[in-house]
Amino acid sequence: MGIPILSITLASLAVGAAASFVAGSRARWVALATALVFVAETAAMFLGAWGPALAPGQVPVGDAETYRWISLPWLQVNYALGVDGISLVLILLTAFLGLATIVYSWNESHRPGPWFGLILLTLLGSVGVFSALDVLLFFLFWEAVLVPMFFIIGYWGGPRRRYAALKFFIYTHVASVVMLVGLLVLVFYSGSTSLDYSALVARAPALPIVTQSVVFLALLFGFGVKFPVVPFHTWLPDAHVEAPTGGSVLLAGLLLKLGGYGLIRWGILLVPGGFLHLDPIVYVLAFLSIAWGSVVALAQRDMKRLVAYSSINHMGIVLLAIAVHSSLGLLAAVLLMFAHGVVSGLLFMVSGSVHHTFGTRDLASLGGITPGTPFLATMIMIGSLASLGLPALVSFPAEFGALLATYVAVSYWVLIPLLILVVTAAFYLWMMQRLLFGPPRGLPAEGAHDLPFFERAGMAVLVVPIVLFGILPGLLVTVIANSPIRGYP
Amino acid sequence: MSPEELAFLALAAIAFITGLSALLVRELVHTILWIGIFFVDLSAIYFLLSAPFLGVLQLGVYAGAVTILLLFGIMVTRKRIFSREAATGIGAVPTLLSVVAFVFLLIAVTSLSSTTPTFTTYDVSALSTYLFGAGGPWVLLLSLVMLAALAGAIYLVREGRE
Amino acid sequence: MVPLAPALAFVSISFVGRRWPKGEWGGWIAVVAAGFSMVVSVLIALGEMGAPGTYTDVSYTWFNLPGSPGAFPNGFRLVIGTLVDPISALMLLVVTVVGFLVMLYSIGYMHHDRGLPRYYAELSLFLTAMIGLVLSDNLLEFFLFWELVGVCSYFLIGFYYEKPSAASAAKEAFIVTRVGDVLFLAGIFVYFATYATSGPAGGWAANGFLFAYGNAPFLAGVLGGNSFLLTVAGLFIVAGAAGKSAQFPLHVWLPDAMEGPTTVSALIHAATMVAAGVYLLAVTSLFLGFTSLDLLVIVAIGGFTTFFAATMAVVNPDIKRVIAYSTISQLGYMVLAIGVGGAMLGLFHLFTHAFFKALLFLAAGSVIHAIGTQDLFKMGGLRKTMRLTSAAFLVGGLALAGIPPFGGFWSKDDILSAAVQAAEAHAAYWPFVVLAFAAVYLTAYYIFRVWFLTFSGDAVRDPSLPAAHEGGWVMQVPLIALSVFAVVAGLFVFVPSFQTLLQPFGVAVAGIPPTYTSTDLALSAISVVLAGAGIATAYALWGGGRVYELAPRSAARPIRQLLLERYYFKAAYDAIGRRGIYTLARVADFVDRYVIDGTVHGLERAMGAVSDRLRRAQTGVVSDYAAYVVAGLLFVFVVLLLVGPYVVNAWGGG
Amino acid sequence: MSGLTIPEFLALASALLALSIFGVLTRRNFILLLIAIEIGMNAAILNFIYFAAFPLCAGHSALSGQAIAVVTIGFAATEVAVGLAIVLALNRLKGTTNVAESTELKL
Repeated sequence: MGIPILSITLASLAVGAAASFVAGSRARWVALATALVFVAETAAMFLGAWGPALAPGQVPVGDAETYRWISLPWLQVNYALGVDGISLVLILLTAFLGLATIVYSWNESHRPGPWFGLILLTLLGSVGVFSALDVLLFFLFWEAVLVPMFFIIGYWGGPRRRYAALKFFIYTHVASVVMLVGLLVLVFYSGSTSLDYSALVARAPALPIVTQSVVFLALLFGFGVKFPVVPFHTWLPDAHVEAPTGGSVLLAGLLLKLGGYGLIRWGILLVPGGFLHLDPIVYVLAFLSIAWGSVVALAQRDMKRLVAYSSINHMGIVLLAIAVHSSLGLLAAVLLMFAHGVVSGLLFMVSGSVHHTFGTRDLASLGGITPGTPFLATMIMIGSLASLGLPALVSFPAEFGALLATYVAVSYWVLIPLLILVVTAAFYLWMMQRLLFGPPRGLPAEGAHDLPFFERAGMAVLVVPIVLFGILPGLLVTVIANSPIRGYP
Repeated sequence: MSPEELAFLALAAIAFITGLSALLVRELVHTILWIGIFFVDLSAIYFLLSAPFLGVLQLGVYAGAVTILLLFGIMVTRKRIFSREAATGIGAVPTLLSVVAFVFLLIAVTSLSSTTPTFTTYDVSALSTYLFGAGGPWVLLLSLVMLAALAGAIYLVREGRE
Repeated sequence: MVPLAPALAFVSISFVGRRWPKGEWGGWIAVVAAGFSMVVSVLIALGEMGAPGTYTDVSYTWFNLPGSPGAFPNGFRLVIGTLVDPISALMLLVVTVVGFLVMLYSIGYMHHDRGLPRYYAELSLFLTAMIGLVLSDNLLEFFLFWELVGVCSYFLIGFYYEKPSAASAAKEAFIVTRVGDVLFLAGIFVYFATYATSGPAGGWAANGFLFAYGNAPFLAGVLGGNSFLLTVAGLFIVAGAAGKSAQFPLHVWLPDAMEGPTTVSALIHAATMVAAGVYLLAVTSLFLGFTSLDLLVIVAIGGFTTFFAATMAVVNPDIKRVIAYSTISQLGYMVLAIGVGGAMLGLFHLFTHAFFKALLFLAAGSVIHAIGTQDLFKMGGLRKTMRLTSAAFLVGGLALAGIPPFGGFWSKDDILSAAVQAAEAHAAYWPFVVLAFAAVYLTAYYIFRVWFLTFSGDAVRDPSLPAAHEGGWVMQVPLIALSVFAVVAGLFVFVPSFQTLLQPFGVAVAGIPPTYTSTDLALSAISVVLAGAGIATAYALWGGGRVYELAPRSAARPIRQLLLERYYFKAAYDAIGRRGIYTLARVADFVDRYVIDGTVHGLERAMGAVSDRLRRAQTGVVSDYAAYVVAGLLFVFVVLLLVGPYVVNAWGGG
Repeated sequence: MSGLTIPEFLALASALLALSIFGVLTRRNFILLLIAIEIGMNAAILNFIYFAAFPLCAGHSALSGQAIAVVTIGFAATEVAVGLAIVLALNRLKGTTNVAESTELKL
């Protein structure tokens, strides 16, 4: 690739974000234009993605760009970017979510300039995380996602936003510090003076198991909080409940994926020995997250809390698929991250719309909304059904692959997540029954209007991948397979 | 035991006793007296180590300037020059700390190679050549620090007058 | 091409249906699409009849992971395709014919309801998915459509969503079948994983995992003929089928599913979707193979359910629920058939049952449409005002009861004789075979109880009901057509070209066509006598508009209560669901909010307290700080001095 | 100067440093603190000069030891000057030179 498409993408997002901050009420147009440019750039990346397959130790080179950044005798920091299939699919997710969020919050009237600017900054950070190939650069982008999200929750959020934003920030920040320590330990033990990914991936897997295990523990904690893995998950429901809708969409859709991506790219690919050594821990955490998220979701009355706990459940399945440590498992993990990104994005959008339309998200006090707001009801159905893993929607091939890989690896233990799927179905059906069916309850007397155009359009942007990749998952699978996961058993 | 050794032991004993006395006497002016002797004593040790330039420097800077400065400080900050300080307890913890430090340093020192190295002497001119040649940055740094210290000291002293 | 027509109907109705002035337009589109599918299906079936044992498979890659060393040496490949073979052609006939007739009937039956575009869209989607399921060429695709029909069933049960009972019945149906579904998924995992890790390299890489006749011997060979793994996989499949086909102990949802429109009950909960479980078992037994333990479990479930469901049908006062229990019971026969090794006999019963059970439901629907109640004790004397419906119901009832020459006789009789033969080889089967025979008596009794209560007598018992009348021609035509099928479907088995549809391997299957040895004739006689006795009992108790009341102190009252409460299964499941799991969820939520978060907040407070203590150390006196510095430095030095050498050694020397 | 070995010589420096620590920690008069610090400085200078005279490894440019000693003496003098300036300022502000009475560092 002669054209540094990744740098161009990052630059265009940065310019868009900066322009949004100063554009005031016209920021929405700036943001929309930036998002469209971003989508176009993502499409361009996909066109360049059909390169040769990669071996496990190899660096992703889809669009590799490397420049020396800080050169000292004892330290080499590069500005290195590159994508492979895993990153590409997640960048595609970023594009979908970014466009959807911007369209959905088109009528944001409360300081639109910073709002759209911060959203674009979040996208910028995410793309950076998905493409950075240098420890320092990765960490910078990683932190660059936290800060705008902190402000989004803390400024536009609900009544307890300060508490939620602070909790979110402290949890994730502590985690990222631990993660950084882990990565730096890895760098220095590997005897390399370069922070570059290619240098690391060439040396780190050969380190002694003890070193790898210690590093892996640090990374597991660092990325696990982001997942989030039970018992480090309590920041998530609070953050979601207080976050504005657009914030929730990005939080669930993107930020959780950073953890999964990090664990794959910077975790198991760098310290496979340590990972295998500690695999039982990962399994236990995954099973715990799956069961806990689902069971606790059953007891929730707030729609957003319910969806948040279901996110914990789904990311638990992602962790399980990673723990399986097979090519199918990793493939399914990435696919499931994509699926969960768009599905939970949609679900948080409908939660937000329920809140706007009826003034409450309390499932116990709402009911029978279908006749008044059929579009919203349809979206709730699509989101719920996709989330509970209905075939022909995007989660199904991913969950199928993940659980099949689990079965191959640990045989009958797969019954735990499988039976939990019933519980997942139960709470979504309970939600639908409460909200959509039955006689109208708790509705405004004058009757609610169905959704405004831009909210519909935002949801439609997410329904497209949910249905398209549900029917044709092969499109994504081919791309994901073009990555180091090919080398796994 | 060679005369140098004897001389050193004597000087070392004097150095320790004078230092201790300087810290323990309750009359501040006596402290200055003891510390003056201490500096001169160390200067003698430097001569013994064939570092005559440093010995002179020690005499000039420490035994001369610093002692006078300290005396001056006492005079300025006291209404009566000869007055006894309030008795301060010696304190178990500081004593313990200093004893531990001493023991630790002794251990560290004895762990160094005890083979007698060759005794080397230098010309004063060699030292000055070094100082204004390869050691130039040190001198430069020293002058900069002194300049900053000068400015700082003037500022500190001036400020209160306004 | 078959599923495409209803799929197009679904898409067009769901996107533009609401704009049309009348709901029926969508209905007609759906009917035309279903009719088109039916014509194509008939052509396919005729094609299969022409060339026995034809096996046509067209598949496309859906999901492909290139090969890599290790667990999946040949890569991982999932395909989507269509498999046309005799049994899928047979199922296709059932699905599209009943589908078309029910769609047509709906135009009249659903005339007064709101939300018709939604109804026809969902029904078309269901038909699409059901056809897809029948034509699936591998287990994954099968599961995919399996779930889709489940969701359609969910929506259609909850069609009257304002009714809380409908909404909760829909939820119950979905969750109970979901329990079966996940176990089914586990079964798929076992087969897939076995095949993917050690399948024939060329076959797997090129075709993925297909329903192929070679798979059963292959799996048995790899896993060992009676291996634990094969048994477990089979049991998982059985669980899935039990969920879908409402077999014990996952039977509770089907009677409640009667909250949906009667047309839906006829199509989904009698003729097609619930039969999908049986179809799954048949396909599995043919292509993947069951072990002997699996077969025993299948026989047990089938035989027991047959009787168990029939007992509950005996007392129920709701016309649709009685038929629903009868569906469960008849599905039990099919399952029993598969268990005793007569998969094709089961499918044949599925074929005949689809017609007469759809007929019963549509006739019942006609009654409900006319007088607006489902309570048997309010009806009566409808024979006079609804002659066609009454005759149709009678035909259906006779077919269900197994009176020759109606459809049900031939297929049920085959199953029973096969079961007796099998029981002679496996003594453990006997109790369940006996139960199945007992159920013949009960079946005849309960269905004629319904007929007498509804149609015989002089007048309607509840005078407040509106005057009864027949539905329009769109409702009558399906009734007539299905009555004809109910009569003749069983006789098809004597048609040689139809027999080829029941011979999937192109060779003769035991019992097709039925052979009538003396034993068989004796068994037939027994079952006919039992059925006749059932009808006679029903007439004695309920005939001529009588209403039989149990004596107030009769010992049968508690039994009646037990049956009405459905053996308390629903109550028990509710208790597990609501009290058990929901309580667990509340506890977990509490732990989440107060214990985990409490720990975090506690840590925070503890840190605060510690730092408050530490703050006191800040005396502000320079000497004290100096003391800390010195102490700290010394500590570091001492530690280095003591530990340093070991560390240096451990790091490989410095 | 042949009889003197490293331990004996450095023992003096160690003792002086210990003395200095002791002084810094116990004395409350600012001027005495300064004096204690100077004792410690002298211990360090002594070491420099000693290692200049007896370099541990041959070929090492031992002159730097003496050079550093020179510089250190300069620093020490500077330090005393600034320290005394602080003493004067403190005295003017608080009327005392007792460090225990100036606790501005306390939160």
